[in-house]
Amino acid sequence: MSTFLETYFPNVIDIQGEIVESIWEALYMVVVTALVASVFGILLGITLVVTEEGGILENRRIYNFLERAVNVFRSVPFIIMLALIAPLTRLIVGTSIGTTAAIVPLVVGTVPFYSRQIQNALLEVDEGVIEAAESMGSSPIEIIFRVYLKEGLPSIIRVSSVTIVNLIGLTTMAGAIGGGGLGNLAIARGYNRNQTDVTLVATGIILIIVFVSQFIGNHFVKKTSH
Amino acid sequence: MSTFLETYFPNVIDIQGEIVESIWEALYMVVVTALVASVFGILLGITLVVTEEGGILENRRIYNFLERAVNVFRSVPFIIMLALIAPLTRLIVGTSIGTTAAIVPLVVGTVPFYSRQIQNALLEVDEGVIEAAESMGSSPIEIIFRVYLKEGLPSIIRVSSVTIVNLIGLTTMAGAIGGGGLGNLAIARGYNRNQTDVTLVATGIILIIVFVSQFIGNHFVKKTSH
Amino acid sequence: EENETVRIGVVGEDNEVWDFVIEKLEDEGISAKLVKFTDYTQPNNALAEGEIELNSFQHKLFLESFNEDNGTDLVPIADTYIAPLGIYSDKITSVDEIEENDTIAIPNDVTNGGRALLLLQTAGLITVDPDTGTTPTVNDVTDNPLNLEIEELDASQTARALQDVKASVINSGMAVDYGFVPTEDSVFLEPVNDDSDPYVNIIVARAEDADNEIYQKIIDAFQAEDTIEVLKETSKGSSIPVWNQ
Amino acid sequence: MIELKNIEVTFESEETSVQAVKDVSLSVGKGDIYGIVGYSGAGKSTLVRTINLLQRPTAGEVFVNGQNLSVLSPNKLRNERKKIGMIFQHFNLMRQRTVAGNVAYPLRGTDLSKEEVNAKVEELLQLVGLADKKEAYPSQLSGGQKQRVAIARALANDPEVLLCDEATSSLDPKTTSSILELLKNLNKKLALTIVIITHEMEVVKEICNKVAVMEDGEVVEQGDLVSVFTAPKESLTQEFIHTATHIDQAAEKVLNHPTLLNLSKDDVLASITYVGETTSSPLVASLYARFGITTNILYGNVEILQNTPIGNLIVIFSGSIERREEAMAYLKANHVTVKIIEHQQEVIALNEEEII
Amino acid sequence: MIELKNIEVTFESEETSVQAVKDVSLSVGKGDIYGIVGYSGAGKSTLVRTINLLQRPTAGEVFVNGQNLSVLSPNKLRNERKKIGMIFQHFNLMRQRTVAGNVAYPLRGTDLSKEEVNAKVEELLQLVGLADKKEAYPSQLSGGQKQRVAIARALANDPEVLLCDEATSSLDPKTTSSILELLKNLNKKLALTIVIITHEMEVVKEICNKVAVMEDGEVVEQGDLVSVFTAPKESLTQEFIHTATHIDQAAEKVLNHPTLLNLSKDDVLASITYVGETTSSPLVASLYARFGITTNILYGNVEILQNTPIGNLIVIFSGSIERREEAMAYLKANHVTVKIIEHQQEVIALNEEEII
Ligand SMILES: Nc1ncnc2c1ncn2[C@@H]1O[C@H](COP(=O)(O)OP(=O)(O)OP(=O)(O)O)[C@@H](O)[C@H]1O
Ligand SMILES: Nc1ncnc2c1ncn2[C@@H]1O[C@H](COP(=O)(O)OP(=O)(O)OP(=O)(O)O)[C@@H](O)[C@H]1O
Ligand SMILES: [Mg+2]
Ligand SMILES: [Mg+2]
Repeated sequence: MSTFLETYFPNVIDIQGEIVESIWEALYMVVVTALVASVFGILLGITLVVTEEGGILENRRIYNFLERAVNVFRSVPFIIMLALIAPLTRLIVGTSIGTTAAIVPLVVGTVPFYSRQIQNALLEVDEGVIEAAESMGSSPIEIIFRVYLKEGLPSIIRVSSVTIVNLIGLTTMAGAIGGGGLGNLAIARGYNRNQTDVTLVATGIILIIVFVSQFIGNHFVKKTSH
Repeated sequence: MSTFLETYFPNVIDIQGEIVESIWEALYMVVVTALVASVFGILLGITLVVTEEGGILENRRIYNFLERAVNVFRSVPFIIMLALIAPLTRLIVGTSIGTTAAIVPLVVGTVPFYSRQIQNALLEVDEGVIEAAESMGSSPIEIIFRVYLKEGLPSIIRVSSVTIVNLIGLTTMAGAIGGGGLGNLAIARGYNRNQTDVTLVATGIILIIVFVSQFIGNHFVKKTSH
Repeated sequence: EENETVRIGVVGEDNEVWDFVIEKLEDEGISAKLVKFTDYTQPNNALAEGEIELNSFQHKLFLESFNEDNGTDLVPIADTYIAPLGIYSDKITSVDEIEENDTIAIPNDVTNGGRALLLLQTAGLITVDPDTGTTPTVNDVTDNPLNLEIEELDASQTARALQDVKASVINSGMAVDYGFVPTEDSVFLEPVNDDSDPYVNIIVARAEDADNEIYQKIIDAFQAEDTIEVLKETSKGSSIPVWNQ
Repeated sequence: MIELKNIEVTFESEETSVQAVKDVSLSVGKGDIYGIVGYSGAGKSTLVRTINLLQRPTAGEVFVNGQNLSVLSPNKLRNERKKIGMIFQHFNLMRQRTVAGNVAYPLRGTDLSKEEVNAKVEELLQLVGLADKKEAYPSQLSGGQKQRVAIARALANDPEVLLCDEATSSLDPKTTSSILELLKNLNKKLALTIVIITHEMEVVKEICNKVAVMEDGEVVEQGDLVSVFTAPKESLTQEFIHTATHIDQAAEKVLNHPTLLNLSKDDVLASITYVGETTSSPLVASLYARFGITTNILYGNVEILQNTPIGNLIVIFSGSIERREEAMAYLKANHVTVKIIEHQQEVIALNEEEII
Repeated sequence: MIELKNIEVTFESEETSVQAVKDVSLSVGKGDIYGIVGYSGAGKSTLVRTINLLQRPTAGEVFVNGQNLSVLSPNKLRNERKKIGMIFQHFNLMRQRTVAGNVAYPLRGTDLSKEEVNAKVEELLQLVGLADKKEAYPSQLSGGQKQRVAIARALANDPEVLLCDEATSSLDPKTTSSILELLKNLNKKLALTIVIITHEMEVVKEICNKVAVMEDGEVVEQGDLVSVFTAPKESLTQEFIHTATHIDQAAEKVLNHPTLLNLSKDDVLASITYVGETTSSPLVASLYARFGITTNILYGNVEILQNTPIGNLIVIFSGSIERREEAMAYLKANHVTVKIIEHQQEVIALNEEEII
């Protein structure tokens, strides 16, 4: 076994500790970013849906502003975004480098994407049901929580799976500010230094994380669609 | 005017030609990739939908295989993907570097994402309508073209907008293999050399492309939803 | 302040030398750790903002232009080594074999891009505008007799693209990772001479910390004989220590 | 209770503009069960949807309980809406909630405790006969079951007004009866005001006390049930009532029926309509007793609307022409409407004129 | 034409399992118009959906045109399905196609040229009265209009079999009549076989020649229309027919009616049912002529099913007890069923026993 590893994964053996650390970094970044970004993303996505033409809180001005803001943030290359929001990052986490600091740009990079996905998901909620809720005197807040989020749940989970995978991809770029993580390991250590075994192992672990999150997503989609 | 430009955009003036070239490169990569990826993405997305449990061509084996393949491709960091598929790229365009060569990895990077988006969009097509088509003796092919793609059209356009913006983001990374483009200009020329004016102009042009594609998307969504 | 860990910014993962140095420092009771970046702008930004104490990834020239562009006051506190760029190829063995309309790949980052163009100039392939000093871009090529196509790629790609080009300019570190021995396998290697001074790699600190005693100890640990061994070994002899000259 | 004043609804789209409701004014009193009938596409659903402003009218005003809804703040409008239950033509159930969850929806967020909500839901589901489907999701229900969930939901927070858009259209006669019984009880006990769109004239007859007839966006006739049914002014209303009582089809069928072909010279085919107390006097028997006329009932439909009996018969009178004419006169004197149905060998026409 | 053999359908979900159809065998002949009635949730839709295998039965076999559909290749099954039109309970229209586009859907891909398709669509829309809504999208239609589009679509490629799941449930009586007329014509002209689920007994009476009654997943009674209606064996069927003819409610209403309160000692309340030719003999008149009994019809419903008249009356017989008994005997001899309805001051019961 150990000779097999030594033969085929020579570099991996050298950096076992680093791999474990990268896994933690990756999970840490993904989980924390997902938690934070989901709050903002859902908030923003819902705001887009309800303020859109024909929405329950139709408001052209807010809608146009947010829609454009989302587009602007989605247009800025991530690496530039990193630099642009460094002051914000410093304000929030006290530093603009390292794994924790990476979370801020990751959130900023994920929220616009996620909010668009949420918007698309919620647009599929049956208008008739929204009307029914309105006819029962539900307030916009109630309609959001008790209708949109409830009826749209399977779709929300589906787009969340998509977003998580995108986010995992994004963490790769967190290496630029010393965020570490598996993507960075795969590229900086494995790929750039031509250590194929490291690339393989790191990508393999990413794959496992992706599969697990997709599996969990699928499971919940099944459980929540009726 | 020219002095204003000289004062505030000194570097931009120097590389006017390069900017124009980058725009063409960006548009070329985005348009060609979008065309190719949409064919494969829609094909794959539809295959996922129809082979899924309860789909009109339910087939566990194909579904599981494709679902996993999509996840695998989405898990591999783009820069590694670039290298992995270099032989394929060489096979198709004769070289693995340059703008045209960038299109192959861009397609490979976009298709899995797009197919997931298409899958999510088509899952929202009313089952009752699919049943109605089945009851009229429509073949799977007919159901795909005349029901899924027709009924799902607004959603398809919506997810296509999202994908185009993602693709524009991805082209930034095409710089690694000499693809050029605006994202690369913004980073390699503007950001890395601290030429803020170049960054600003390049990002601004990306923004315009994003806005235009979003606008076109919104327009068609409106036209096609009834 | 004595007990605080010194954070040293580096780019990439080829840090065997620093790993070795840090281990040595530990024995002296100095705690240091590497902060790894993948981007060349961030380590200087981080240093200027006080988020790291030292960085070691750039040559003098890069620092100079960074300070100039950003109005920062970062100073080199020690020279480390020179890692010569080289021209490599799987098709030719001498630059004379480069023909008209050939494609040459060069790195697209600031540290290596301009330097690669100057290397091509040194090799007699092109001429660049002297006014652009040490950081010319492809736009600054004034004479290109062979009408070479100069393709700017990510530093990690120039070696991989060898198949698609006549020759590539490859960082010494990258070349080693790809199994080249720069001194033997390169078609043309950057000469190390007085002109190389701008390309001397350095350890950088904020100006106010230039005289920090702990940093001095770090420098001492780096500029030791046993470091040279590690350096030689990891760079296959291509990196040339410059502190003992 | 409900006052609609000059309501207009126009749907504008790029190419076309459809005027679905045209200058409709209606007034529904507290405790009324107000039926709205009309052809498919007449604008009934659109009109009813203006009552709780789900459809904002293009012009006109809506008053409920004396409040002009159109000018209320969103918050006040919501409070008014809570008092108006609505059953949608397409049910509009929440797919991701169980039957119980759907019915509980309007109850959550009220003062009721969780137990009270559950008890109430249980009771409502019992009332609509779905107690055993409590945990089912809408996708697992039959059409009629969905409709009953919608009914239970609309009744959940004890509304003062109930708007029903074809609330029993997917239900079998037995279930329909029990639902109508339920509505009638609520109407009596709690003075629940009900506006009910329906195409089932049976439903109108069974529970409405007032009725409006819509055609092409307009209300062409309205009034209390009995007068509209017995003395319809508009031809549409007549047609509707006839179609509902199947009198026209019956006549046609009767005419095609073989037994008719051997009518003797002394036989005559007629349709008879009588209203109210007339029914108590044994008409047919009197005709025989007084004039020696035998009456053969071919088709009959006698029903009681709001405690007023209304009869529609197709009969053959047999007797000499003189006695028959005496009999007709007698019937007329007793406020019975008689129409002679002319028929020839093959070509058959229904004489619409009233020949006494 | 259609043979269902021992069909079972069970819906399994995590917690529950619902047996929607239990061992049902049915046979529908070519040219039949086969009605399926039953309570909401009885399994009617599920059963009908097995006919074109939209719902694969858990057990049992489906034969259409002698073909066992369950064993056909997908391709052959599609060809069979093309011959089976279906109208869904929830319409299932395509939202992104216009009315014309929906109706044209089954026609595209056939041999018809574009012009022929257009002409056909035009004709169908004319038939269902929607020619002016050609370019509208489903979201712009009223409930009944959607239903009519679904009807037109189901008829578009001239099916041999038509499955209708509550095809007229959203339509007003007039439109219903015209649609039923259309179906009857197609049935006569093209021997179109029709299976029609409906809760409207009027519809059954109007066009069906056979009928099956479902309860709780089972077919409890089936047969030709007249025999099921006149001699219902199962209590469910009786109940259904009574509810449909409103005879029970009528009796109840009659009993609540004030005029009843002053029945004299010589008056008796009865319900009368007669079938077939009986109707032609002037019953009521004969009773007076022969026995001096006057008959007051309080509620009447005489209808003609498949050319057989069936009468249901609620009457008051007035006359001395002896004469009444003679009269009853006379009626019985003439195959008329008479039930005396007992009633007391306030407490009222409907005596279900047949008293002669
Ligand atoms: N997908 C399903 N999962 C579980 N149960 C179901 C499903 N579909 C139908 N059922 C149940 O099967 C039974 C029969 O349903 P079906 O739709 O056939 O009734 P139906 O006779 O058509 O009633 P209706 O007249 O109300 O339309 C019902 O009790 C229903 O709840
Ligand atoms: N959103 C809309 N856009 C355009 N036209 C519409 C829209 N909604 C309804 N209509 C049209 O308005 C008219 C009235 O529709 P409405 O739904 O009120 O009819 P209805 O009387 O309820 O009919 P039904 O008995 O068939 O349900 C119809 O001709 C319909 O086509
Ligand atoms: Mg309606
Ligand atoms: Mg049904």
